[in-house]
Amino acid sequence: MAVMEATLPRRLITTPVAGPTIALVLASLFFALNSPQFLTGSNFSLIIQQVMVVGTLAIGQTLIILTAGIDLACGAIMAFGGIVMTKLAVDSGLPPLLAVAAGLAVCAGFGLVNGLLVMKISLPPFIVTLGMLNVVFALTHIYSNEQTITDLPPLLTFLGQTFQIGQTNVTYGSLLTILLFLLFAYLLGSTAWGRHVYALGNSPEVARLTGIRTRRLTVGVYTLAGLVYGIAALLLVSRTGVGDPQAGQTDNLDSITAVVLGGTSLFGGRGLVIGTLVGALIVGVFRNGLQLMGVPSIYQTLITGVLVILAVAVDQLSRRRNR
Amino acid sequence: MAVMEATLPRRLITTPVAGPTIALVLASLFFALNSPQFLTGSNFSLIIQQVMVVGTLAIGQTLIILTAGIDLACGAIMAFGGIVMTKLAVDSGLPPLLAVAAGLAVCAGFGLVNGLLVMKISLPPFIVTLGMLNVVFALTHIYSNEQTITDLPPLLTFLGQTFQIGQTNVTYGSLLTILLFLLFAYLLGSTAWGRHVYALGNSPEVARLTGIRTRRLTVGVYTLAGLVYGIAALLLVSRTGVGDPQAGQTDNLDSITAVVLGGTSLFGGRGLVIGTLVGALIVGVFRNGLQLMGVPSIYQTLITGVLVILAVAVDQLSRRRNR
Amino acid sequence: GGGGGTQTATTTPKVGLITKTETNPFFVKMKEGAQKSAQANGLELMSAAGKFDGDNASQITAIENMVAAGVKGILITPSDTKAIVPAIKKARDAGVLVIALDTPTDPQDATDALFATDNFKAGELIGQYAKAAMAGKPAKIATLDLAPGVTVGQLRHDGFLKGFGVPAGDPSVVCSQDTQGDQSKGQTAMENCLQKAPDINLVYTINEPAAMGAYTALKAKGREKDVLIVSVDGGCTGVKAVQSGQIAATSQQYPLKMAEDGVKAVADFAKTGKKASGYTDTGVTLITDKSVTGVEAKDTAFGLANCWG
Amino acid sequence: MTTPVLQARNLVKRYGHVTALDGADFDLMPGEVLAVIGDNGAGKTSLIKALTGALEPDSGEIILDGKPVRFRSPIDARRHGIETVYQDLAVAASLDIATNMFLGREVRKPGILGSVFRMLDKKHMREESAKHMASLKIGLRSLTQPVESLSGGQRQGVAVARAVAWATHVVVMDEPTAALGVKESGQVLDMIRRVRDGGTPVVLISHNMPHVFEIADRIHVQRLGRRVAQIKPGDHSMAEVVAIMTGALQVSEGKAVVADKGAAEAIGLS
Amino acid sequence: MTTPVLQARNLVKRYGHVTALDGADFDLMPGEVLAVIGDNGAGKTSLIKALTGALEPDSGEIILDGKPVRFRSPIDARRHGIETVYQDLAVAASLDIATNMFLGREVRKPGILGSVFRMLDKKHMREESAKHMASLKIGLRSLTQPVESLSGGQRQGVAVARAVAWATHVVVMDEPTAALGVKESGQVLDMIRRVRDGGTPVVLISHNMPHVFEIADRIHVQRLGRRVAQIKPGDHSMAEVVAIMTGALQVSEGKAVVADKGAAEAIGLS
Ligand SMILES: Nc1ncnc2c1ncn2[C@@H]1O[C@H](COP(=O)(O)OP(=O)(O)OP(=O)(O)O)[C@@H](O)[C@H]1O
Ligand SMILES: Nc1ncnc2c1ncn2[C@@H]1O[C@H](COP(=O)(O)OP(=O)(O)OP(=O)(O)O)[C@@H](O)[C@H]1O
Ligand SMILES: O[C@@H]1[C@@H](O)[C@@H](O)CO[C@H]1O
Ligand SMILES: [Mg+2]
Ligand SMILES: [Mg+2]
Repeated sequence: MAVMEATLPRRLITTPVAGPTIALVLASLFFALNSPQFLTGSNFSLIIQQVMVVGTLAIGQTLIILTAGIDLACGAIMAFGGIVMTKLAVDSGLPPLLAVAAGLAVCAGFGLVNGLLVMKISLPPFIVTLGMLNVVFALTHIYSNEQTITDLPPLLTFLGQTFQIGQTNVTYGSLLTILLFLLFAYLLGSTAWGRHVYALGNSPEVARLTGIRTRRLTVGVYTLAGLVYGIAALLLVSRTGVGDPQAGQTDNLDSITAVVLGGTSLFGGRGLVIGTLVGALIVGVFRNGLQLMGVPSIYQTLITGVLVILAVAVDQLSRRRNR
Repeated sequence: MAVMEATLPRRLITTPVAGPTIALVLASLFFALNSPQFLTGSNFSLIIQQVMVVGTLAIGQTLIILTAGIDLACGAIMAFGGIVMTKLAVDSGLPPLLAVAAGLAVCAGFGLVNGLLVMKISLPPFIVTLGMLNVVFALTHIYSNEQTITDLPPLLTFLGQTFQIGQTNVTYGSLLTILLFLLFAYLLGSTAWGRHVYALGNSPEVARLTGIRTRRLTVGVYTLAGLVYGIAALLLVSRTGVGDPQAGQTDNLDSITAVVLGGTSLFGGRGLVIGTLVGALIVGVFRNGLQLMGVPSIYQTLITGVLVILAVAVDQLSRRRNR
Repeated sequence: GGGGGTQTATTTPKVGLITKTETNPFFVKMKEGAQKSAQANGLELMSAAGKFDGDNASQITAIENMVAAGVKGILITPSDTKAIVPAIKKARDAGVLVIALDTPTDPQDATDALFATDNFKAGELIGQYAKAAMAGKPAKIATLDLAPGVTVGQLRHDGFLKGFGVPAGDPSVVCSQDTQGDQSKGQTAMENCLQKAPDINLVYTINEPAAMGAYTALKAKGREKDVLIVSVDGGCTGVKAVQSGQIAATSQQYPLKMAEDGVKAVADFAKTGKKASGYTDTGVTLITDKSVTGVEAKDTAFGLANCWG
Repeated sequence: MTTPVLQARNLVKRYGHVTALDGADFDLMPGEVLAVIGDNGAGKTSLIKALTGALEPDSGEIILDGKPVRFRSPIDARRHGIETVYQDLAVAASLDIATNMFLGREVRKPGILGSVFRMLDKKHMREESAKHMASLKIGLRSLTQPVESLSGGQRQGVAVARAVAWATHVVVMDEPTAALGVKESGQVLDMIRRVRDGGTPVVLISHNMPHVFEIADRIHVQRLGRRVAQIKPGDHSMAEVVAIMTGALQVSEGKAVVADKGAAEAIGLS
Repeated sequence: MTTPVLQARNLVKRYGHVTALDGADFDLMPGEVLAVIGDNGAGKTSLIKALTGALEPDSGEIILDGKPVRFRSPIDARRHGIETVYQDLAVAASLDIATNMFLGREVRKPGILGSVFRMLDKKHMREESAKHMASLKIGLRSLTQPVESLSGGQRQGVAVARAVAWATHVVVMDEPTAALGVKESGQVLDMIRRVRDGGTPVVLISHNMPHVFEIADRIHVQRLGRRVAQIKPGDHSMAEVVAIMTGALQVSEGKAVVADKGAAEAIGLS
């Protein structure tokens, strides 16, 4: 019996990231033709800075969606994490490193709670995180007392600093985001843990019977996602230079948008984290490009909506043809 | 072979509405003990007025969730419908009745588009309505030009008028909402169409093979839901007395919350629309009761979140025990 | 309905405060002020807020619940200046004193009284200031606005243009973006504006968080020294930013005063049955350490002494 | 010569690269039990789906009682009295037995309640269901329990009962006994016999050769998307039939001919 | 007397009102193929799930090679070399064949890449999978295609191949041929024989009596949550075994005794 590998061109077509990538390239081309400022290194650096927070959130979101879950609370958790870091560092005078660690731990903690509720009582993730969204939102405002926290120690804003690549200033935060994407692409694609996440998303029962510790894995995925939200919180804090209780309110759905645009299936078990990066960039490129063209913000919302539907529709239709 | 009916007490326990109803009664008791103004006819009339908009939206949401769909755009569609009705009646001077009809038609139209996208290209409802949320939101702001529309003709505010039952003033809108719930309870429970909705939610393929026109049914359900959102728009307009482009932004998730609290499964095929009424009332009773007790609104958010998780968790755990 | 206000004979009279959101220091301060004043005047304070700026439905619900709870008076910062009017009318018909704070209703006489900043004037002041500070340099203006359809934002924007002496739609305004008054959105908006028109030299911002976002974006480009940022609010964080030169000038408003005066008016009503009326301008002061001739201003020492948040 | 009840000529159905039906013919005679057998993927399910309106073939003809018909949906086929128990896709889990029995053909209350208010006659449907279940000797505690609470065998029983209850022309069953125990399988085979004895022909897809030989009047052998043979169980041994199915033997003019010598030897023929 | 490889004593498992296992015993001897038969709902799946760690019994004892063991999860059982093909729950649909073969026991690259970076050795796993599939004569176009693109038979083949590849002690299969055609079923039966001949005992749940009589060395008859008989296929006719299974006959001291006269007559015994 001959074992053949799928040929490269075939794999390119069948990979779920092909569609989004083509969309990204086309959009970039369009804006490059319509706005002279678009196709510059500094503008790309900017776009990455602008999507890095949502993009990082969307890494955690991807993990959860791959297990056939969903997280409506990721932005809220991030906001809380940001307040914890900055408030502890500024108001309580904790050493910055400790404050950051505490913020990360709190985010991971919320992830853990989500995971336990999903796993122990087998509640639908949609409901758990819908409830959590309200809870964490309220806690953020109660804990922060609505105060924006300023005058942050340098460690908390370090990721907002830049270094030069050629002519272009790049923030350390952008670099960290890219590295995180690569890390998770590796973990999902080349380790046993990654395989197990996909298997879990395909069918928890099959995964369990195969000997995968699905309960531990589920809780682990949610906790890890929480930790990633914590990193997003640090990125947010270092980008804006403040701890802002109002942050992240639109990021819950925006992160899902990025994952979906990136070709990952909401039913779990199918998709790539690199697709999520592409998805986040698509949104960022459109928002930036339209703004450079002088299109009012409300049209950006309109176009994002059309884009979400279109991207998935084209993907669906092309798959149908390929069958 | 003896055919037995399930006994009444058993049916009461197994009906998915039992849990929510008990929760509603307990909450009401709690507030009655803690606030002298709570247990009055006028206050109950108020609570119904306050939940009627979300409640009516949640009727449409229930239909869609029963087919294993979800609608993230219902509040946005309602807002657009409200603007259409009021703008046509006030700015364009259309006869009020026609303006209302146009608003209803527009809402039904959006529902139709959702349904067609779900059915024709078999896109996940989550994504279709996530995209639609952005699209309709933007359209509302573009069409309304951000202007709140006032000085409505009487027909548009008629449902806000009251009539007396005993000592208590009840709005015609409240009455309409209750009637809508009864109507849909009837349609879902006692007509072939209702059976087909449940069958579709169980498995579209089984439903199709059974001879149900699933494509038509799907599109019909989304369109009907859109029409119901249109009625919600009229209720909103008559309650607030204005056309407000900012309306409905939290109602998308709030309506899902009502459905979930009412014991309907997000996986489709299981649940009762009367449960949704109970779910909406739970949220309304908490908001009203806490307010009467003088609890700040941020705690209401907190409690709503806890409630959502708790309600579903208790439901889940009790089912597990009953097995 | 009706007569809700009559059943409170035995208990302390109640006053309600309804703010636009609960997620803005401005309103937090306002609530704190109201709380203190309520205690001082022997009232019990109930508070509520919308879920987001522009959330009319929640404010209506809050009015109804407060009337049901038997409040004597309601203080409200209307999220939607027109849309709230019918609900206010019902409350007033039930005998409740309704006072608008911060933002007037439309029409203004839909409430018994109004205690507020003149937002148009607040914008005008920073517009005039900017005009003088630019000293004839050709201006390239970015406006970082609030959100579609919220009147305070519109009034400040219009006032700014009037004060600066340019008509709406003037080509010197090279970039306009909504920020929801949010710092990170303000930053993104500014970044993109700079990308579009790198030579922007004047930034109008709806409030100080947006201004700080703009500053962060400018700093990243090394432009923070040669771009003038003007803003509105006068929160303590904002005044400190003026002091350190990040913001050139801001129009300070006085939410504590709005709240105190409002509660006081309700207390009077409860005691004497006399209703407050008309518009009380709670004042607005231009705060800057680099004053210009022709525009009256106070320095940041004054600003810090009178700031909120 | 009697006219076949249901015929197909040259049916073709492709899914992308896969050809599920490659010019398949089909003939069902009045009053017979016709077994359709074939390897996994031979196109049995696709064939009967095409015959019952569940899929539209790319080309080919379907003939009912000698007249060409076209089924655009399962409803079309049902209207002609063709009832089907589909493989793995039998019942709506959260609905009760009576509802499942009447799904898609609900009975409304008489009078204005039914015609204007479209109210279902639940009592009538429950009683009718009870009768049907009883006549097939399917024992159930309650007709109002959701079918998801039934065992696999009982669930299959509901699906079969429904098909039998409604069929006026043809009953088609796709592996109705695959998940069933010996006793339950026996009951289903009994039902099939009873239906046939009532004059309704039955098409039965099965991988279970003993069942097929026990009950079939004729066997349609499907292979690689086509009918490769029509035989009578009595004319061939089980081993021969299996050999035909797997391509080791070929049938020409009603006689088996060795096609693949090695294969035929391996299974002990020739 | 030889020690049984795997034993169970008095297993009980309840789901609410339903008693799936009601004091079930079980004995598997070295090197044998043991068929487990019984009606739908007799508790066969529950029994083997308990034996393989997929469910924890409420009470009762499991004995491996004469020593009591307790399996808290399928992993525990796998560690003891017990491999299972579960009914309906065999493979992860979107993952490829090689990944499925190694799911839960992935092989890492040698050296630091594997130990520190935990990198999978995909090439190795693919080659190993290819070997296993080839040795079971399962023909596949590509090992990198997702299993959802395979036919039911091929999918089952992957599941069986995986179990056979890893089992060092016992292979358990719950209705592995239920959805398979005659040819594919034959292949699976061949595999079972090969495994047994390699010295590993096999537990086979099946409703297909001819298969059972063809391959089983012994038969465990499950009824109402208990083992009601252990018999040798040669000692009883198929009809007798079916009668035992349905409760018409009872076995005492190795001999069949009529329990339900009417039932026994109905099936042509007595
Ligand atoms: N919806 C579909 N999409 C793609 N391929 C399909 C689809 N349905 C069937 N096929 C393919 O068509 C071929 C015939 O399938 P079919 O289900 O008709 O076979 P079968 O004889 O019923 O097999 P089995 O005995 O396993 O039920 C198979 O190769 C199958 O993979
Ligand atoms: N998870 C579960 N929850 C509730 N009841 C269950 C569950 N699993 C099995 N049962 C019940 O336990 C009994 C035994 O089921 P089991 O699956 O072990 O039978 P089986 O002999 O394998 O049947 P089949 O031949 O149909 O596969 C049945 O009545 C079944 O309904
Ligand atoms: O800063 C403004 C305040 O002045 C108040 O008007 C409410 O909205 C905020 O954004
Ligand atoms: Mg088939
Ligand atoms: Mg079983």
